[in-house]
Amino acid sequence: MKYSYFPGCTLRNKAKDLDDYARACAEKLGFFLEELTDWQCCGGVYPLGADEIASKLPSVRALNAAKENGQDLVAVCSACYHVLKRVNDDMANVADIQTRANNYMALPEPYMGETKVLHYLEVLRDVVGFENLKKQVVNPLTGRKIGAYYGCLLLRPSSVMAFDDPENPTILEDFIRALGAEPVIYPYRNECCGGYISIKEKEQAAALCQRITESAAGFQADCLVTACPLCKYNLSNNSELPVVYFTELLAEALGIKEVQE
Amino acid sequence: MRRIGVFVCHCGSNIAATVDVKKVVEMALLEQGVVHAEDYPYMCSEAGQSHIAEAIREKQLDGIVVCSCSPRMHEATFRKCAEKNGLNPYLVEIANIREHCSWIHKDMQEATEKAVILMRAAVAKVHLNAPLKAGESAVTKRALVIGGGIAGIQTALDIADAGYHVDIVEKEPSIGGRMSQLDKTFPTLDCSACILTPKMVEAASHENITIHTWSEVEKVSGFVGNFTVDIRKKARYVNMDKCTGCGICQEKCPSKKPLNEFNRGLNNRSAIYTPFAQAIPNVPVIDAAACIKLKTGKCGICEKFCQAGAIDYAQTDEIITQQYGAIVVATGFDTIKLDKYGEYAYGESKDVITSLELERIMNAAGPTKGHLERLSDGKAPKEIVFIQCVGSRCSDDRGKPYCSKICCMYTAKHAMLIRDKYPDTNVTVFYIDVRTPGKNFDEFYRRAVEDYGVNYVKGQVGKVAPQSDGSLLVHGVDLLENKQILKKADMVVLATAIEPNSDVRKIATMLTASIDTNNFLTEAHPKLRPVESPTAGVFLSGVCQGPKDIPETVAQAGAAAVKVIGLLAKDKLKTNPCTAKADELRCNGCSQCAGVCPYGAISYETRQVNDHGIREDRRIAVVNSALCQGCGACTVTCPSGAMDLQGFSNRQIIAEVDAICR
Amino acid sequence: MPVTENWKPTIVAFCCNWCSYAGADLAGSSRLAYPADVKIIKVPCSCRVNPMFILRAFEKGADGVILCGCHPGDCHYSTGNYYARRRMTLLFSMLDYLGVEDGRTRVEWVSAAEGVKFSETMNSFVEKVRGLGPNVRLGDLRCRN
Amino acid sequence: MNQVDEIKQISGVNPLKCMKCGKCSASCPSFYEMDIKPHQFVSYVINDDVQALANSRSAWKCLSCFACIERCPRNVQPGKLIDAARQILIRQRGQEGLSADEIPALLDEDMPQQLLMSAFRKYRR
Repeated sequence: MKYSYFPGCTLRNKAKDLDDYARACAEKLGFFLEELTDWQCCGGVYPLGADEIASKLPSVRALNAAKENGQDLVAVCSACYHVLKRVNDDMANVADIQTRANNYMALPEPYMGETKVLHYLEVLRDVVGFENLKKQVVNPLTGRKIGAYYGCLLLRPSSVMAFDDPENPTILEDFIRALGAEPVIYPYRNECCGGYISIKEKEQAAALCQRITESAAGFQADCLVTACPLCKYNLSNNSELPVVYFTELLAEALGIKEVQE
Repeated sequence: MRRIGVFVCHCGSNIAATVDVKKVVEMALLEQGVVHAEDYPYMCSEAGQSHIAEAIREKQLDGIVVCSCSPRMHEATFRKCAEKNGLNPYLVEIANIREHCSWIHKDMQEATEKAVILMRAAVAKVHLNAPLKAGESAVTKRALVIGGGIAGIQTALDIADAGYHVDIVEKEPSIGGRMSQLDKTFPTLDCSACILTPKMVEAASHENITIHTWSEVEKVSGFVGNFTVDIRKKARYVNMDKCTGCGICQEKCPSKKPLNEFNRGLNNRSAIYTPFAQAIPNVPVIDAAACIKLKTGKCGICEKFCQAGAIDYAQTDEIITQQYGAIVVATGFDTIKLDKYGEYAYGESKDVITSLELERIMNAAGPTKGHLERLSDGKAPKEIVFIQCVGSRCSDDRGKPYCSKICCMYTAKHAMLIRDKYPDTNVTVFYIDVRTPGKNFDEFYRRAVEDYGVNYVKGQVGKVAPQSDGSLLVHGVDLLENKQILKKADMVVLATAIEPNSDVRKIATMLTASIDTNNFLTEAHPKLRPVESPTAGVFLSGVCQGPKDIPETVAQAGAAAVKVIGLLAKDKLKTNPCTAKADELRCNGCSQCAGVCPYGAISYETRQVNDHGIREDRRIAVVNSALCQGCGACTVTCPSGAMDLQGFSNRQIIAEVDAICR
Repeated sequence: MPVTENWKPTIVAFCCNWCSYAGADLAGSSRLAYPADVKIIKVPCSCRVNPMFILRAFEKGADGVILCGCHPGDCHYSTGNYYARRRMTLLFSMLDYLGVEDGRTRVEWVSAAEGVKFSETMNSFVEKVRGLGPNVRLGDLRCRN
Repeated sequence: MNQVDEIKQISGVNPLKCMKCGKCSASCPSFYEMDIKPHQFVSYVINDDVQALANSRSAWKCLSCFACIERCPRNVQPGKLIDAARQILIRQRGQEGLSADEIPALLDEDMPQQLLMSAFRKYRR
């Protein structure tokens, strides 16, 4: 199985671990990520304004490129996934945006939201299957208690993202279980870490992150796992609790990365 | 040529303010066959009707068009008026110039033009109307009540007291319904069982009432006055005649795992069980999915201990077929599922419960023997938070758009009872609005605040976060203080929206009774016929029609009973004369019409036909007018055009089409 | 027929007695406006509507015909609307073939509780027919008398 | 176009759907940073006071976490209103929540590009 792959700006440098392990594990699990040529940054945040077009065009280009490849489009970063999926929803359902974006793009064939946008975790769940993943684990992470940190972007708004139950998600917990570790359920796993606000409002981000990490620690988590570089940055800056990318855990369990103690 | 009179109603200003009624009269007089036309402020009034009567007499009218409100409103009025004055009622047609014209248009000229066209269509139709005579059908003097909660019990008692036999069909092992699960009732705080149980006993011992518990309606056919209903009596595996209700079987049963439905799954019951101590009948049922004997063939302990020899593992479902004149739906409600409300942590924490679960916890026969305690650790809660409108008043796809109506009152009740019995437990209620219309209702709520110190906070809760110390952190807002509130609670109670019982759609389909987008049964008229379904002979009792509390349910149950009694008191019913009829000269007996008839009203007979002098035996379709409901499916299916519908004939409808497109 | 500014379409709406006619009543009592071009004919059930009636309407100069019945599963007569749906699917494709555009015909399910839907349906249908202009096709075919 | 129409158009929000339950404010992680609270956004629009909304601190404090959008029982989605207010502000007056001069001091070496990108999008045109 081959997918078009949108790594995103951060995975190119600060979050190289997220990217490298994603690719390596994919190969091991029998699917391949073909990086889009000439992708542009998704913008990091989805433009909420109904009249915003220009800021959505980089995503439309990526989506259309995947369509031309005849492949589903996979992202690993929560933000990229969020932006791509929501822009794609606009292109499939909002006539005004369809028309105006296509007018700008002047593609040989208009793009109408045909591409399916997947998060890497969805490929693991729906294509590879967690049962099957479990069988491929060589270094089970037995004894580790891991708190899933979903944040906002994977889950909300659920009407568009349709990723998991927005208030009581299970995909990361199932993933953690498949790797042989024990998932820790704590209530703030879908509450905001502060996101972009941490560039200026360090204290607010700190307060939000502390609530999250303290809650997880209270439920005995010994580390947090996330799919988002910004979440990782904010949480790591404000807590003693280690925060890792899910792909790192996956790589450890599949024997691609040395086990971290 | 017909002599037609046209009567244009002003409906006060409802029509006359938008439609130039004089112009409609003037235009009517230009129509072929119209020998009389007039307008009047209120045609439906006594005086208005006398104008019609007078015109029938003086102008020898044999066709009437009334341009007025919807025929659903006053067609029957004007037909009666015609009949009283010697004219066949089916020679009256209504042009709906109110709902379909004056109320939706603003421009007078436009509305007048449309009213004229609607008048013309009605005149064109009435030219072709034939005098029809309603047939008669007998009335079976027996009623069926579907659902044995307080609504069904009350309806059944009232009908039975009037001298008619009633059968109650209840799918659970006992009658009693939701009310039997309640602890206390608002606004008087009397114990629910104390007022319900006598009614259950009365129903069970009433000579005119037969109760079928553990039974479901399987099939309904027929029509008003003559329904035939198949009732499935599910295998109980206990002989009802032999069982003495001693209860030893339940005590000895080794299968104790199944969740106790009556206690909302908060504890367990045995595989052989009666849902609660006062159950009627006091005869247990065996849950076949949990019974070791029925699953594996081994065990048989209940049989061994039953001194009455009532256990019968060989019992099978039984179908009873019974005739009824009327059917009452009293299927009640359930609370909605909360799986889409993850933010309230229901399902995640045992200490987040629904209000109905709290009823069971507060009840002496409940899972905690009436002690208010946390289901997680058995500790007494010191801080309880109630959240209102969970799933009610939601326009998203998670909840229900309506107000569930009972929650404000039962929450005040719960809060008050807790403060009364456990004065050192604090109670906070997060609300959007407190809705307490009803006799002594608002006073009740105020007592909770003023006398019992319940803390009402105007604002919703965004999230309930279970903490690692076992407490629940409630993230709410106080809109009046404009503050976010973080409240540490030991227990959170959700005022969960109610919805019609999940079986109601199936039942409504069997009854061809209409149902709204929220699965509430539709009433024949929202104000004037609130306990009747639009389907003749089907009546509504209780929450199946819309959210209501116990007093309202009992009132509506009585009203439904009165309607049933009114129907059963008649010996004969007039049938709808607008039935299908085959032209024997055109019918070739192909049988296609019978294939589409939903009522099995069409049969075939071989009969001698005189076709332009040639006499021959032909197979001809015959419509049983007592069974035919007049849908017209057969008329369109008929390849030779032999089948036509009286009152809505091909020629009549085409005449209307022509008049509109003229 | 040239399209003039003041041209108003003639639209026939067949409504079943139990759901859609009541839905139209509800639209009325809720004062939900829709164009006066729509004239409603009451039929007991959508299955009573013979394709012949619709052909007749077009023949006589209707610019659009809409058939409204109970939602699937909610027919007062259980199954009438299913027959109607099948018949109309065939009829409309034949009409389209004859040149009576698809937009001039429509089947819509409107319940007795859907006053808003009735009004919205009529508004959108009339707008569609207005956009298509007068129905000249059957006139061209010399069906018109 | 006046500001009320503009904010309705940009946000796609119909403020009349709000039943004033406050679930948005109960869910908002930035509640205490805001001078005008999420549940008030709607009233400001209904009362034609978009300017006050655009001038408020709240426009820069929303985290776009979508909790209010997800949990709103009436599908009002107040978060879209405050984002639209921010848009109006940025577009009309070229105001920004983050000036170019401030930026160098705010950077650190672990900071992901994603943060810079998002912050630029949110704070600046």
